[in-house]
Amino acid sequence: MMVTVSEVQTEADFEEVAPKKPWTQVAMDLSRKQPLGVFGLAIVLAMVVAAALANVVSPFNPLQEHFDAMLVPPGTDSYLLGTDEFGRDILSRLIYGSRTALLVGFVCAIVGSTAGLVLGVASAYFGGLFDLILQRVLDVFMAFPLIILALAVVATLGPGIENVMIAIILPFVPQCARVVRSNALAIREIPYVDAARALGFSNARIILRHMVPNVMAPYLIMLTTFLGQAILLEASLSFLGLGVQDPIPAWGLMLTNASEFFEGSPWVAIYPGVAISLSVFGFNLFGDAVRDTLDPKLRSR
Amino acid sequence: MGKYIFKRVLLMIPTLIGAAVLVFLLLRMAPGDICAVRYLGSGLAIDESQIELCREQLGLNKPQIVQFFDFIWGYVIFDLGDSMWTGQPVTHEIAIRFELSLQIAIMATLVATVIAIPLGIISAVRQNTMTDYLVRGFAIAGIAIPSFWLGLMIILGLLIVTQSWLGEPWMPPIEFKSIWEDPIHNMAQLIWPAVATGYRYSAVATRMTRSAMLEVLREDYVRTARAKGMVEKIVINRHALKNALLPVVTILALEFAFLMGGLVVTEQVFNLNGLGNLMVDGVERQDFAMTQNLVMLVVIIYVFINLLTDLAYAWLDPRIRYS
Amino acid sequence: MSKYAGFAFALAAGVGLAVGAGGSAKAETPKKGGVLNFIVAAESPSYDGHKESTFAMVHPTRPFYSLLIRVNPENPSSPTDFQCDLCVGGVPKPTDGGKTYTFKIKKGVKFHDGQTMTSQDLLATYNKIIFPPAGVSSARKAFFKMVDTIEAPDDETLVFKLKFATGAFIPALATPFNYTYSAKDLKEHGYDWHEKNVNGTGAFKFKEAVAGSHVEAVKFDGFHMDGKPYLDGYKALISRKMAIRVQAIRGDRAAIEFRGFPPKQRDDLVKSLGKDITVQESDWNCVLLFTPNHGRPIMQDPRVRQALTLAVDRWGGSQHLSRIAIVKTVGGIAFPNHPLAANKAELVRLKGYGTDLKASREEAKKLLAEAGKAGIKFELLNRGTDQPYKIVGTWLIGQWRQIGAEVTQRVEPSKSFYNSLRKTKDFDVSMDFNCQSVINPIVDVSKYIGSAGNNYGNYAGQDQELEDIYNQLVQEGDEAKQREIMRVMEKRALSDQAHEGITLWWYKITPHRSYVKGWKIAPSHYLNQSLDQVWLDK
Amino acid sequence: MSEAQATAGQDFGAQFRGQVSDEVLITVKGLKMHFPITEGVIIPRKVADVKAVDGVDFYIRKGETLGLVGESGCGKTTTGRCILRLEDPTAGEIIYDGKDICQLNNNELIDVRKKIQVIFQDPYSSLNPRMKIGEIIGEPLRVHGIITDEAKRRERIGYLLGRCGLHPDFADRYPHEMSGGQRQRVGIARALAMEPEFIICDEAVSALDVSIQAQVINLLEELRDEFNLTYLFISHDLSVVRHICHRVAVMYLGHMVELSDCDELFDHAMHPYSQALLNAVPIPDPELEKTRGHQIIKGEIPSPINPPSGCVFHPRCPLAVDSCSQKIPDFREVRKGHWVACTEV
Repeated sequence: MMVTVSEVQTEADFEEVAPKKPWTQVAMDLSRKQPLGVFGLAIVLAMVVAAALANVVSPFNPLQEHFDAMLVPPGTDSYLLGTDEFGRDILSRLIYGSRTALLVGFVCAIVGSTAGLVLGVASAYFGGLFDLILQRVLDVFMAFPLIILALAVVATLGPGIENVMIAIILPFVPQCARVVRSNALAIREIPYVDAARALGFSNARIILRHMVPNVMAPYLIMLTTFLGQAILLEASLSFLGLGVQDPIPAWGLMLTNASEFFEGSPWVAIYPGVAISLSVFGFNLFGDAVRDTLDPKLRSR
Repeated sequence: MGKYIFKRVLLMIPTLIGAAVLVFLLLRMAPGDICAVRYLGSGLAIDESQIELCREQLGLNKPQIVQFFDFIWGYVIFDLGDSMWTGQPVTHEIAIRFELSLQIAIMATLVATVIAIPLGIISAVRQNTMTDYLVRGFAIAGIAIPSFWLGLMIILGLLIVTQSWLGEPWMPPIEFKSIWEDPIHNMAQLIWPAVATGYRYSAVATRMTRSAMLEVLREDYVRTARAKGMVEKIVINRHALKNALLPVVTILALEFAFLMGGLVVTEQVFNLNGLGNLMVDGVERQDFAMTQNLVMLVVIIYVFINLLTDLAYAWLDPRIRYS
Repeated sequence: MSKYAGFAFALAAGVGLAVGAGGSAKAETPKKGGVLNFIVAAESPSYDGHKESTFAMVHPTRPFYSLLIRVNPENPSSPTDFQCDLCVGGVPKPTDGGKTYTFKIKKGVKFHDGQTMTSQDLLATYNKIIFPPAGVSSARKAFFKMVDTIEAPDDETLVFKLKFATGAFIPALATPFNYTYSAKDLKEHGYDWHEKNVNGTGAFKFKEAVAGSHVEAVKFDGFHMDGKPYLDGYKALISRKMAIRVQAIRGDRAAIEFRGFPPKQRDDLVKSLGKDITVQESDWNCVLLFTPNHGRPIMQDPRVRQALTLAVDRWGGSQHLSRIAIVKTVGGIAFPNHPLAANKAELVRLKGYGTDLKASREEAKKLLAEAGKAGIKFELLNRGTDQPYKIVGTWLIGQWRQIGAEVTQRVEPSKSFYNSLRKTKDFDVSMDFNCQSVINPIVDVSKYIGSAGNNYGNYAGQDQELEDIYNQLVQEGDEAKQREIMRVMEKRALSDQAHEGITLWWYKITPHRSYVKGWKIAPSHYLNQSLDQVWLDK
Repeated sequence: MSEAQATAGQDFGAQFRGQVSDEVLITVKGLKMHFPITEGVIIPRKVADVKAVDGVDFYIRKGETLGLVGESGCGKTTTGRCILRLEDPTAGEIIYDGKDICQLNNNELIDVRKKIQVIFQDPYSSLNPRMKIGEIIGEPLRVHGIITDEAKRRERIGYLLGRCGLHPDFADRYPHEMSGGQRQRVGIARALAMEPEFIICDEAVSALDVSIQAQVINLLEELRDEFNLTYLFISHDLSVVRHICHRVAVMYLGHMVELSDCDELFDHAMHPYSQALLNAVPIPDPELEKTRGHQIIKGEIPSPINPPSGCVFHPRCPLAVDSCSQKIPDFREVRKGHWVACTEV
């Protein structure tokens, strides 16, 4: 009659977990299932490597002006991609610029989506008046097109990289909070949250330990979407003269400066634009693969 | 349905009030002074009293709260006030630019629709084939390439191509003429920005068409239609497309709303005298009257189009009304 | 004025290096007809010349109006060659010890609406400019501090009585903003009417304007100069982006942009259009400076400020930057080539103007070390305008890097730039500029004294010696002595105290379609814009 | 244990029931839980109430297992959630250890929560999928400082797993690597970790396969005896209830209609609703089943938003008389320990 420990143990033996595949196998499977995603990841990794090793791989100091070689076309002397109006090597500036792009991309995406995550989960967990007010506040922020809100914020705070990042993060927060909240609302109804409450855990613990880890899928999807968007927004704001400022190397800034010289010297505009497009392309491909893997139904623009 | 519409319209009120407060606060917190820009920008020595006089005439020395209620009261009595820069009524300034922005938005929508729907369908029907990958690559590239950079490249291409073909460089016209007045002039100017923004826009719409089609193609009724031996083309046209179109139309509508005021950078590249340009000017000059109202106009368009798409969803899918 | 006459001739030949066909216009007979399209880089808030101060107002509206006197359109590069516009004969000599100027007014001058212009209109105009009623804007009231009274004893006479004799009066009268309005308009429509309405005696009549896009004008048949204007009309197109303005010239959407293009754009245009492009160039009465904020502890030590100016390679910069930015000439505080300006031999004695760059930079490093500020770190505040601010700013940072200074740049749009400069004074070193219309060095150099309204260095009251030198300069009547005092002031402001660091003077480059004739470049983008003498060779 | 034995547990029920003392552990008095329905877009306002629990009284003695039965939606789960303070009751008292649980603030509540635990119905959703089994069981031990030493805690987790019939190595597994029955054992182990006095089993076995059900029920009984636990056993499965419970309470539409000893209720149900409920239970013997007359309750369950007046059961009651629609029947003790809310019995 009585079930013994040993009995159950045998039951458990039946359900051995499948052995972990070697990572090469995982990578192969992934590239077969998500070829575009792997391609995107490769671009992102290349960028990360370029940024990390910028001082090793750059042929020149990105700040060094060469007044004897101003606006020379690609291939002149050792300037592979030519120089800008101060005779600074474009390739070196592009390589160093990937640091700025990655900084803006990752900081904005991570801070924006994490803030959205906390707000969204808290809103779903506490419900009531807090949720109601937060929802209305988010509605207000969502009523602005992304670029308009970012423009207004950076106009208020003033140009510069920190302010641009704030201006980009701000519109991201409500977007992520909205998506996370709807997921968290469903999770709030799942008994393990009740179990945690019955165990007498604090609200903070329940939110952080029990709800947050379970809305990781939408969170990661939003995060990867934001990566590319942040880089694009930074480029747009820079083009309006509100972003990163000389002499710091940054792609958007290079494009801004180029807008004055690009007719006679097209390379000053072409390469930074290609760098921006390629990196956003990579981030988007990677993000799409993440989305497909985590939740094929979750769509976002 | 009536109740649902009422509810959604009612929900717009706090959103718009909140947006008005936010816009006001953001703009007023910004450092700077339109009068300083007006008198000091040229570098000429100007009396400080001139700047004070200018502030007084524009009402900038009134307490902020009074200025806020003046701003809100303007909406109540349908008087948006005058631009602080030109002194012209804000409505007049906006009206001048509205036609251009509207036309670009419409043209870009046409470009996007013509490209996006066929591509999205092909991509979905041939999921995971080379065609699909190419279309998806095209679409993701469209989202990745900044429209303003594409614009620069278009201009560059135009100059190079016309110089080598015609011997004389050709440029699109600088000033806007209405399509009714001079269609050739109009098109020669606006086709380029429409293409530059239309590409990004079509990329967004292609992705949406593809995923909506994929979802619909998995549904039972499509499978049933196929099982009944219907010709594939009819299945797609009659059954799948019709049902996949709703999210596509939504995305088109939202992008349209965005184009009406969000083209702040592309308009710079093409020297378009549109709403986006007006916004950048307003922000740069600290023209509160102009910027406040312009941002509110964009927000209203945005919220209103959002409302329309929500209503369209609710009308087609009764479940939404009760959730 | 006569004391400048000899110089004027020399300058006309020397400064206004008109390249290409522009200079030879005299030989040809003007053709009539055609519409001139030109580009303006910004949009003016209003059409009221008395109120505004931007070239974006001058370019589209100056042809609507006449001035009492103006810079000679045939010789605009001269700082002293003025001619009568609404008066008869030459510019009158002062009487009463230089304190009374009596103008004979031209008869039969018509306003666009048919009114006849008399001295009463000029009286009303100048009363509005010099003695505006409370609440009425007049941007250049301060230019006329010397004026005591204005009278119009009859319809053909206008008399200015001054409080003291000064050479600054005639240049102030020739300021291109002093549009002549009708007394009747001012009386009937009020002082704000001209902000949005046009009724002048100029060569062109207002036709239409679209905000943010263009201003269109047609020929005024009743213009008071016989046979003029040659053009049927003009259209001023507004375009904010430099690239577009260049493209417009290239694609012949417009024939000229009067403010000017950077050198690179000039080269591109010449390369692509060849002889269809004519380039006129001139020194420009604008100078770009960097202003250390004396309110910041790190900038209080004169040795630090001297080090900053010593680091700057002005002679090399003149060569390099003149290929990418609208700056060129190395100069002191006065407009280069003006009789009162320093020559090269005088300049090289100033700190930072030496020809031995290495020695200068060594000295700079030594000064920094002595001041205990080796490897100084600070922020350069700059204005968010590409030409020439941002280019020169970036260049300056590169120069400072050579003496071990680590400098970041904070670029702000005009609105907050001025806020930081004037109100919050939140900057270490700022880009600054001095840009005037009619060349008038004695007035223009007031910028460098701490008490001046447009001085942002925060050293008011800290350098009485400099203030005294300037007061001496203003009161000195003799030109040779003026020049001496000017040198003393220059040395004190730029070298001994290094209150301000002058970078380079601007350089105006106006490439235009070769078919535009009769327009001559002036040393200021405010001057010579009446367009009555311009014609098209098509 | 065979399937037939498990479902026909009544044959064996009594012999497994542990010792019940006379000491009352928990008393519920006049418990009401109304959920407001709000309307209004910008400022919500209450327009109606869902009366999920509308005046329920009972007590549970130490060591006793009280079954709470009724159709879904009758308020039995809500009653359990109120005791756990997962809901804030609208009215009533829940006296535990001489304190009213409803009045406790968050800090005071923690002490009570250590003593009252819960086992949920769905083993798939009651465990956090992102945590390992060891963490799930160990978390309360750590958070409440019951065992602060890491090694000792692991030992305790191993013991709890073993006691609930799982190998201690399961501590390093994730829930998705386990079967439903195994997960439910984890749920039990988690409840036990706090060393509670009182466990609410909310449909604790309903979601399990019948064979596993029996194992888990046996485990619950063993644990009750071993740790001297008290259970509130919420279930809609009458056969399981008969197997494990000392006393049974029947709920209908937020009201308690009958409460008595288990055998008494199964043999002599008095309330017409209880009778109908019992009648609906199939008898495993097909011959017997055929001869049995089914009494089917007419009509639908009324909405708890707008419950019927008087006796809430009257619209469906075969015994209903006119007065039933006006007078709310008292919950009266008809025999010793047998309470019924009906005027007609």
